[in-house]
Amino acid sequence: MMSEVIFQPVIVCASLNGEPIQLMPQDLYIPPDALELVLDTFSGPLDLLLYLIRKHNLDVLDIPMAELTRQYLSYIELLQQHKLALAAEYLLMAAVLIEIKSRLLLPRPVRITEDQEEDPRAELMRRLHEYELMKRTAQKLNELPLAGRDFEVIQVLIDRAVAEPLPQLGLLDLKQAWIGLLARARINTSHVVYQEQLSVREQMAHILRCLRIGEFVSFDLLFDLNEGRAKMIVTFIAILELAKEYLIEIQQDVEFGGVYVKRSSSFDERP
Amino acid sequence: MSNEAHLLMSVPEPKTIVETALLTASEPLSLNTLKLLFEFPIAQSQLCLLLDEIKCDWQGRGITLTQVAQGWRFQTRPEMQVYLDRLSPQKPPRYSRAVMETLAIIAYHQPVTRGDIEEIRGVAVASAILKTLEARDWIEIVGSRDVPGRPDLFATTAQLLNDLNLTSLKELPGLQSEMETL
Amino acid sequence: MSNEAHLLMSVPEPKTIVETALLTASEPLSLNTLKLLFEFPIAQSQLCLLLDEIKCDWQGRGITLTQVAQGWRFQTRPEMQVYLDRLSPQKPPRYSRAVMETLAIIAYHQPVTRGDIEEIRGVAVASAILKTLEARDWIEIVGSRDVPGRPDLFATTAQLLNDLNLTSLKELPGLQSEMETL
Repeated sequence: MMSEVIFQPVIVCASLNGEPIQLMPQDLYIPPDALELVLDTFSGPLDLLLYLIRKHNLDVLDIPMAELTRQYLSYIELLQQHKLALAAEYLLMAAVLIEIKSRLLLPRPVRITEDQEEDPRAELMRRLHEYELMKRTAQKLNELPLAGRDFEVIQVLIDRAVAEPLPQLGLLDLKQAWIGLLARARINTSHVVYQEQLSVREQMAHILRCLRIGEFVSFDLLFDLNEGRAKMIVTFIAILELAKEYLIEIQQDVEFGGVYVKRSSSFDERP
Repeated sequence: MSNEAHLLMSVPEPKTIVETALLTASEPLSLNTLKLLFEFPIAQSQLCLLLDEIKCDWQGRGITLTQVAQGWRFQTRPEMQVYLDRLSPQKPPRYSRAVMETLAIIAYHQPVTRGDIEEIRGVAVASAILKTLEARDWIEIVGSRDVPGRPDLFATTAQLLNDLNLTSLKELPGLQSEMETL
Repeated sequence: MSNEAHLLMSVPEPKTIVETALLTASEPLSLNTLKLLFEFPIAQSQLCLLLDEIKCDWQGRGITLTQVAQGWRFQTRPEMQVYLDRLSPQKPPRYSRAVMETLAIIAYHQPVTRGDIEEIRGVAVASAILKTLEARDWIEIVGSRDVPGRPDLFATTAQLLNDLNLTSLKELPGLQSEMETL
């Protein structure tokens, strides 16, 4: 990427690994029109700095700070037209570099105490090292096989449609529904819901089931003597109730003769 | 990566490729889609043969190769559901209030017509509700009331008592105490 | 696997049940989860034996039983990807360096705040980067640091390890050696 950059020789005096060099490494100079290239290539000022250091095998302190700062500032002018947030960070890095350099230039007071002033380079070196470490691991992370990209995870369809569970019915649910209805009925007094002997209602349904259409059944046969008196009374009430609701007809042809019961003539039995 | 992998691995059999694609796919794969797996043209008949072979391979196992409208897919056998449900217990679905109230009215007030139910609930009873209850074999028509229109009379069945673990309707929860509090 | 005994599928073999559960699971299944498949208590050793058997059964086929952070799962062999890619040519793109660097910092330094990440990278972390990682379910907020502004603390998830085919953070590349050089 950097090789595409236009090189412009700048004569400086610097030393590389102790050896003086006459020319600044050419691709240290990044012309402004390479700005977007730089932004795409480097993920931040640390990255750019790291590139320069590694590329030229430089000690961070041997970078010509003034020249580098001049370049930085010219980019920032352009950056302000594009990405302001980035400009601030590149500017901050330039400031850091200048600060380090200036602190190094200042004569250091000789101290004997233990808490000697820290080398101004140390913090930057630590950050660069840490950043480089993360950069490398990020690359390794990106090379790991990734689900969905390098392999697929198996998930076979569970065919639930075949055995869709039916809602379960609980006694309590039924009771709650009924109580809820009764409560509502209380509020809407237009219809009076009254408590009935369940067994009567059950027996009514039972009797209706026993009766065939157009067929008289002896009244006696509707009673099972083994069921006890209470049940017989229930059956009797059920028959009366059915008659009241015109569901059955009760017939007695002769006085004191047999009583017969049949479904109402209009009774329509389902096929 | 692929170059290296190919050097190390022998080329997978067409059956393995088809099987893997079907196991991986999130939707059914048509024959035309399956053909794309191969660089060389593969005859439809050959593909069908492979699918048959895969189907046979999976006979008697937990999942099965099935043909649906869109193509072929693997899916579980219904017999496996009971086990799989233990891993992700599905909340048993519940009936709507309308269904429960309708059933309650029929249970506590039988035999009743649709009109009775509507009068008590104060709203029309959707046919779907009665169909649902009939499909569960919980209610049945026991006759019709001798009034104009001769509406059906509904009553609960022995099946409902079975499902509720009751021997008689009398065992339905008593309402006396609740009634008094109303 | 004896096909004859299975044709009726009256009671599936434990191995079939475990295999089907693994084939259908939406996420890796731990040994404890797999135990739930059986009504009777099953020993961990027996379960491991079954998993080994299943692994052997699939040797040399297109998919393989693998252990990852959350448990066991079936996944395709990398060699199959070249074929599967023919069916769905749109591969998820590799993430940008900014995304991967952010992920690496969270993975190796967790729990970290956004400020920590920015300090290491020397550049502001775009919200889109964190959103991308959260959308993949690779990172999550695990708390906040007790400093002014109470910034969120980010950590990586088990899902990240699953997706990277790892059983533990310790398996992340180069963590040991790189950290020692610090």
